[in-house]
Amino acid sequence: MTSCLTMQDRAVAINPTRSCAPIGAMLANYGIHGAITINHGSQGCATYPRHQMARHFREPVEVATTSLTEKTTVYGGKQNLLAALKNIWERFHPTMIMVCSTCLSETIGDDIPGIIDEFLDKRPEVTIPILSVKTPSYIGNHTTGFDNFLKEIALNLPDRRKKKGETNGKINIIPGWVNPGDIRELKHMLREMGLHGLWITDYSETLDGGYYHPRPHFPRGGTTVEELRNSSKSLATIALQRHIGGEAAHIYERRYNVPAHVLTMPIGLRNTDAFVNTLVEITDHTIPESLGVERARLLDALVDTHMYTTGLRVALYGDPDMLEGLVGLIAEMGMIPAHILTAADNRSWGERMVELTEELEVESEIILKGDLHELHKRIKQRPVDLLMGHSKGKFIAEAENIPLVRVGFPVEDRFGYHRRSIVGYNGATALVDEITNMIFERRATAIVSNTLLETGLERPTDIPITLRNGAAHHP
Amino acid sequence: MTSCLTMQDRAVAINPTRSCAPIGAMLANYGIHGAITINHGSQGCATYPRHQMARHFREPVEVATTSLTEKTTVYGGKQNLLAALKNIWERFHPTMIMVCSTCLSETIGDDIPGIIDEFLDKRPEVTIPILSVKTPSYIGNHTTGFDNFLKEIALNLPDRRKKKGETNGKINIIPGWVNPGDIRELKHMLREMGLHGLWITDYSETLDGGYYHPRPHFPRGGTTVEELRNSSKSLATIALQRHIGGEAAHIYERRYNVPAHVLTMPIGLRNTDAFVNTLVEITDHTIPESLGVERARLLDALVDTHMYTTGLRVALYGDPDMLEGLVGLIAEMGMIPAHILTAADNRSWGERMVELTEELEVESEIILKGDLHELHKRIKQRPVDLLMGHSKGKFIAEAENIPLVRVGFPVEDRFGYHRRSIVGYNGATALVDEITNMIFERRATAIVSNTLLETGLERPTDIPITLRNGAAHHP
Amino acid sequence: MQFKCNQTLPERAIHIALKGPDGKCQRGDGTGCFIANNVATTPGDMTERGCTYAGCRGVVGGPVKDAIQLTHGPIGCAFFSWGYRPHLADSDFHMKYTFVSDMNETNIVFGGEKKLLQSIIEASAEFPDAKAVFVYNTCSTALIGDDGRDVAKQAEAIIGKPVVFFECEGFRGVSQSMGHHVGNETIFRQLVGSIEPEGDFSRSINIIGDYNIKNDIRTFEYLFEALGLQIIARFTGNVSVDDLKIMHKAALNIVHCQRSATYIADMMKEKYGTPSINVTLWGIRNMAQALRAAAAFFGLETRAEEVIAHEVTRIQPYIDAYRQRLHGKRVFIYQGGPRVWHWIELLRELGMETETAATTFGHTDDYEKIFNQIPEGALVIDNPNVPEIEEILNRRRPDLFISGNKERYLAYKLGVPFVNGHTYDTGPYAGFVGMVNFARDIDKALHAPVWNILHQRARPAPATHHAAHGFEEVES
Amino acid sequence: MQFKCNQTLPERAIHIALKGPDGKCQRGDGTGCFIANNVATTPGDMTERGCTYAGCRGVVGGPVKDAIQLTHGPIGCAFFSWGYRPHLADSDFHMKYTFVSDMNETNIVFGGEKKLLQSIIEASAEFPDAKAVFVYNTCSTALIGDDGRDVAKQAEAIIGKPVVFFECEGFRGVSQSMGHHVGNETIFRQLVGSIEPEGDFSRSINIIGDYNIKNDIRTFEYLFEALGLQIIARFTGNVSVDDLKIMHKAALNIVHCQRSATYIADMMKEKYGTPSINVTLWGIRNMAQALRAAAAFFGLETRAEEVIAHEVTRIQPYIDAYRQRLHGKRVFIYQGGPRVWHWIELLRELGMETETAATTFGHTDDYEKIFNQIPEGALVIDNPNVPEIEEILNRRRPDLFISGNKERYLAYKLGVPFVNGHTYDTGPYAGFVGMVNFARDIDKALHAPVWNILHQRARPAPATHHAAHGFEEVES
Repeated sequence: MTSCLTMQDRAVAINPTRSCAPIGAMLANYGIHGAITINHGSQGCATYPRHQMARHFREPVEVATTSLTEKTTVYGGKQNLLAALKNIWERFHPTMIMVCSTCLSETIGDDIPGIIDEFLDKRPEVTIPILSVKTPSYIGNHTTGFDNFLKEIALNLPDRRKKKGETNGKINIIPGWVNPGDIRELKHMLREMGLHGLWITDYSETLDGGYYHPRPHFPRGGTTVEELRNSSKSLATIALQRHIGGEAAHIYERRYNVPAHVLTMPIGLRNTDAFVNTLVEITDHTIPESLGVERARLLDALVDTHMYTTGLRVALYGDPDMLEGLVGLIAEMGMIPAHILTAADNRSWGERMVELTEELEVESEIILKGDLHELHKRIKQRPVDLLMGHSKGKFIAEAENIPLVRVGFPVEDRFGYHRRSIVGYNGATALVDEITNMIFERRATAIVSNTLLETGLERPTDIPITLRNGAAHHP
Repeated sequence: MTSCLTMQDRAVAINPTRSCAPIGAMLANYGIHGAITINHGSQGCATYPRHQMARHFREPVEVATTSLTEKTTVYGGKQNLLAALKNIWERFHPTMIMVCSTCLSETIGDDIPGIIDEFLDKRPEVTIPILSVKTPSYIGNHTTGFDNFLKEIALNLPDRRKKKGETNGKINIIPGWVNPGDIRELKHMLREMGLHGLWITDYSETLDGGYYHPRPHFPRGGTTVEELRNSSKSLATIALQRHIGGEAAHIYERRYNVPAHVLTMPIGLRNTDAFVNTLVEITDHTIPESLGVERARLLDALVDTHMYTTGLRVALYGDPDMLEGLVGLIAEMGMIPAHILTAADNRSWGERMVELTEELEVESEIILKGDLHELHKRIKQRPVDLLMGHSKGKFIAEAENIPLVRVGFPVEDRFGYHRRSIVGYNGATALVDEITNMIFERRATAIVSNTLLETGLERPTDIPITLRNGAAHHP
Repeated sequence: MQFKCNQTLPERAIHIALKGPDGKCQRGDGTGCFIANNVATTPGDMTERGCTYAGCRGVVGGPVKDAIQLTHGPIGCAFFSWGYRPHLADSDFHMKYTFVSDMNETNIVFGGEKKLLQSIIEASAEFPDAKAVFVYNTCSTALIGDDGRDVAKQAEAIIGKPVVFFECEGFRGVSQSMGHHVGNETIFRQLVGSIEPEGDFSRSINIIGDYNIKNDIRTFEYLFEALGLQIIARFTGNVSVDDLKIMHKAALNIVHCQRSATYIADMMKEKYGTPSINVTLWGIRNMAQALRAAAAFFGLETRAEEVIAHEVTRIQPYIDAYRQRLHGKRVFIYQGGPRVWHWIELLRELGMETETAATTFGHTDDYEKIFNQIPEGALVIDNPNVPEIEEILNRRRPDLFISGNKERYLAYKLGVPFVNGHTYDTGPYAGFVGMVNFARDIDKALHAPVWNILHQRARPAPATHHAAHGFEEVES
Repeated sequence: MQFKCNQTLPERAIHIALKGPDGKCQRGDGTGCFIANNVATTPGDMTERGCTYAGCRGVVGGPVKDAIQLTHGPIGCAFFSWGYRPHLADSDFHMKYTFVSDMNETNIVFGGEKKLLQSIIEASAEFPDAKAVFVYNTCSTALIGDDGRDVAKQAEAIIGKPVVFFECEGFRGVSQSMGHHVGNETIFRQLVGSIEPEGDFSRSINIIGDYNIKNDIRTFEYLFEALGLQIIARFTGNVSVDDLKIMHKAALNIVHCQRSATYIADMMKEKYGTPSINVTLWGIRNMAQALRAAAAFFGLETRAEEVIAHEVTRIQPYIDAYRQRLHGKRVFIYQGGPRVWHWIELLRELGMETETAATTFGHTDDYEKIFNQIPEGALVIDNPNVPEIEEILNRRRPDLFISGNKERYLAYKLGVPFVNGHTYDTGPYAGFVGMVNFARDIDKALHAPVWNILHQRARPAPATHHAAHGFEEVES
């Protein structure tokens, strides 16, 4: 059982799985109550991500831009940024401002921290934090912006004055790039364990909000700046995505002596167990019966569905952390993550994935720096039964008539997926249910006696033999 | 805007929506921890419902039968029932036994209560309750068995010795014929309100259980007999289905002075508000912020989806209580419950539905004593955009290429639907999401910018004009 | 051989036996008699048996693809028997419809004959393309004395097509097996031979006793056709009423299920002189043997060897690959009757041994065939009930349990791999190619990673409310 | 006319105006000057504007169905502009692909020309059926001085098909409007007239400035065809590169969007002498007027009246029915530019009045057309930002807000019915039949029962964490 690591070799990207850094910083900033983003760049650098977020979350998404134009490419964007800071402060009185850069402002070389300092010097009444985050589109991808923002939070917001042994009794949780529904599921788990999380950050309500009249000045929910200041006094930090928040967790450890736990995204049984066990380890709290029941129900779902899922080949694409978590559940379902494609150019992750898939006894091809056109071509060569990833895979799904299980960001062609959870025992059970139903819908028009009805008689040559836990073998 | 009430006029039933009484009693009895059902009849009367429940819940379903044969049709089934009682008692030591009758035992005229008394007289060591429920298939349908069982519980189990003012501080909740996921959602609501429910009965875990090693002697969960004995001391009884548990609630009021509240099944905003407000009324507890957020999120989902759902015509079929609840949500979504079909021969319910739909400003045809063949014919005459009901509607869905939103019992051609909830604010939001996604999948292969992409150019004559809140009008 | 769960049910001992070192049956009561079978179930023992109606409507009558399936009785029997048994057919009508005279209390008091007659007429009018109406009687309509046979006759005259009345009320007999007999006999008497077609039927056969679960028939009918034989009727699976009417013309009957169908062959032999052969159409050796036997009858031996060689060559690599993965696994088969002994050899071809065997309604001849094939020390149990099955799964821990849908979730709760032998997981399982499906399903069941996960320490494990079953090893 | 939200942004006053009783513009700063427009956005004012790249790639270049749409820049611009604008076409390639030279940090430091060249060659090789490569420049590649124009020339020589380079870097101009111009001009200069086909084009037309949102073009092209006219090119919507190459042959240009397309008509007039007419293709009167104008040009007046009468007869009953339901409703339209004035008349045909009008990038001529049509007292606002829109929706409470996807959810949070005028809810909206769609969507938006539910007391209502926006009525 050997997996392999390949890298896409093409200059042009065709149908990328990834977008660019500013949207990550904007999304993360939405998890802070009353915080406003200023995007320092062209208007499109704010408008495009707003559009994209509105399509996924179906919520108003409000982000300011410094509206740079030709002139600023000659004279620099300082005046625009100063004006934007002034206008945002005076008009909204936010609790925090985050300024993220763009290709444009980075390339013209604006000193954003310096401009912010100048603004603050002139306006002593402005006591809110103003953070800057480097997010040019040409470095990394959308996850980079999220991660960079988390590092800035960890470096700048927590209170360094901490008495020896002083604690707020909370646990910093950095969920990473997830959905509001995921954060709610994690909150549920902590609540069941009698623990208090300090969420870095929490857009579970700001980006999945209700209808309130009158509309609140800032969206309900989000972690407050005060909480973030207090986060240096937490018992520990748990980062649930290595590449989004992992470094921030380590900053908490180094600077504030808050122990860091960087885990695999808790998708599936084993990964969720690791999260729960980490909570136990940190707090000595016992695992409540309620979580045990949820875990047992996930086991039951895995047992009940294994005859439908075992041996199915799946193509996964998206961000490394989600893929790493998903592979756990895929393997627990007996499926083969045949193609695992990410846009990231991250060889060490790729090598870890090779090891992980081999440990899980599945044979995978891990593709780095890949795009969806590449995935499509590979699927044509080595077909799969199922696709998992964000909405942009729909073109492959339609062309090849393969069901697409929508996970990740963006899901823009379905409704309410931001409310769903794929983490924790409940999230995994829901995903098992959904995947099984997709198989039911596509592979069998009629389901009889709970068993799958294949429409045609399969000829032996069509039948791959499932070896070990999955890899197909044609004799 | 006028609705109308019609009655199917045919001797033969073709593709019925309903099954027979014993399965209802068996299902309800599964909600009592450690209780065992003895079906007094042919072996098939136990085996068929076991099959059906296993297909829906994907759990082992264990029910005993008295295995009546030709001989017993001549000599009566007494010896078989006595033997069954003995064997069940000695082998399992259940906490309770429920004996339900069948066509066979009713027609031969076995005196089941008398036989039980005879058994108890001979076996003084048997101190558990042994209830009998009349469930011949030729009276009513599957809901009748459930309801009759609830009445027997209300009549026989609660402790009549109650001091004046004595209370257990709990609220009896009779959910009716729902799914385990529905009961869990109701429990969640009570928990958020700081209230304690006494569930009559609770199969949320017994029929959606986890994997435990070793396997418990009886499935985990269920209301205990002790709790049911104590149910006469509750603050109030809330029955959430009029026809399943409504009379039991009134028995609690009459015999034990526990006030009865018989509500519409809490599907959709208005119906859930009524449930929450009843809880407030009974207990003076305030509505917690968490439920307010869930409610606001449902409102948000209704607003966000109304452009996709307004004016769509839906055909609903199933049991009266679920239909009555569903119509609320359907109307809140701006859809037209064009055909509402039930197998029940219940004119007063039909007349209430006419009033209700007119109050909701939708034009419906309510069909009593109907079957799915009738529904199919009416849909051919007056087409709909969506079907809602249990799995047996799949044949219409396939023939007419109409999406089927699976609700009710049984859902045997999909996986994990018993885990879902359609009640409460969260249940309604999930249903709004699911219905919307079904529309997305069928009516538009590509979704662009969150708006529906019609595949063809509609000619004016194909476009009905939506009048008031829905009814179609072709000029 | 005692079961802990049977301490209060000593009468179960005679239904449980081991195969001794001498190949003989060692019965649970120590008497040395052969295993007891085909007797009424002990009331309340949690039997898995069904009723006669189920056997007749579900197994035998149901597969006839162009008959209206009308239950005379209350709603439940018709609802529960509707569309869940995957006896497939190439028909848009088949399995999608269930009809019922829908007896209510008034009908039970005043009689249901009128309503039955009207139901037949209405059903026939709604579906004029149907070729017959099959009417199944139920407990209550039998008890109140409705004369369904007479109503059927009246109806036949009115609608002008056969109305076949099955006296399959649920309380008859000791299990669903009685229903198979009622179904077979009734169809034979009322339909077979009712038309005398022209033509040369000298190379024609019927398949009797295969119910086309998940299209099983498609795995072997092309093989018989490859021999040059014509199949007239499949009794009953993917079969039309018209096929049944002329099946007496066949030159040979191929009998598959020898529990439900041998006497149909016997009756045809008696009435029409049709010879028959008993075959097993599951497994490589058995399927080959069946083709050889049919070929021998018609003098087509050479062609048979060609067909067999071609097919076996196709599938042998798969079988070999699966055998490597399945070798040495111990199986518990629990089926209705004959499938148990049909499959012992097939499983052995996959390297697996049947260590426990049970039937719902097997007769002495079935158990004899089972005893002949199982290894020493194997356990046999007649009409096992839920606690017995649970005890077997817990104590003997078979690597694989082959049973039906009701038992699936019990096996799962006990962590035992399971394949559905009644309706198959992803069938068909018959013939040569079906065996690859069967092997693949067994492989999926055995090697799904979930079993490893289950066996890991369940952490976090909630406190259980109540004590677990106290099954202990009891000296056997 | 002052906005509470603009207390700290006095410079916004000149972008806000009322239509006074004399029909004149009463500007927010009290000067009586005409409403300010087409100027740079105040930084940080929460503008809704996009960038030049978006206007060029998304609106004008994107609809060309057989061109490879290649962004020269980092990944984000290509990802975000991929497949969300429903400018449909009869093509399996169109909208499903986005291409990008995927600049990384090294490319930004050392230049991206090589990678761009390689990207064009690779893309063309992957999709040999594509008829051209459209290359869109972005901020960073412009700033580092990549000579994309030269690369395009080299690439053209290598791949043997047109490579069209658009200088549409996001920072150019004050809004996406600049992108429309760049797109139009570049296509015109590089493609139009590059082939001289044979044939009789005396009864041919082009549609210019309609981007085929949700197949709008399908609602009116059959009408022009019914006059006997042939459509050569749709500039740009469901159009192929080859159509564009020969569009200069048309006898007449029909110009729809008069913001983005008039000067294309002017350039064609100048270079090829092609006459043009400006039309509005939304609404009954406008659509009829457009057909009459085209017919007049070709001398087809009688046929035009027949076509119009036939179509209007079909849809009038629907329009009448909707007008009854929509009569008297007050609308806030906020669109990019011309749609605002295109639709005022259409809404009036449905009985509705536009009481607030705003554009993202309208110029003086657009605002003049708006002022001409709106009623006295109506509010006009240029380049409105989020707080301004929120204040309008809260204070003026229009019955309907017609805007784009970003604003949809703001309207919903404020309980205001909304129709998406940019990409339509369930379009097309143009032509006669499209107007029925439009009316139906407006009707759905206005009459959905959810609005009644919202206005019920929100019970249970959670305590809000923070105070609500303190908008008060400010004297206007």
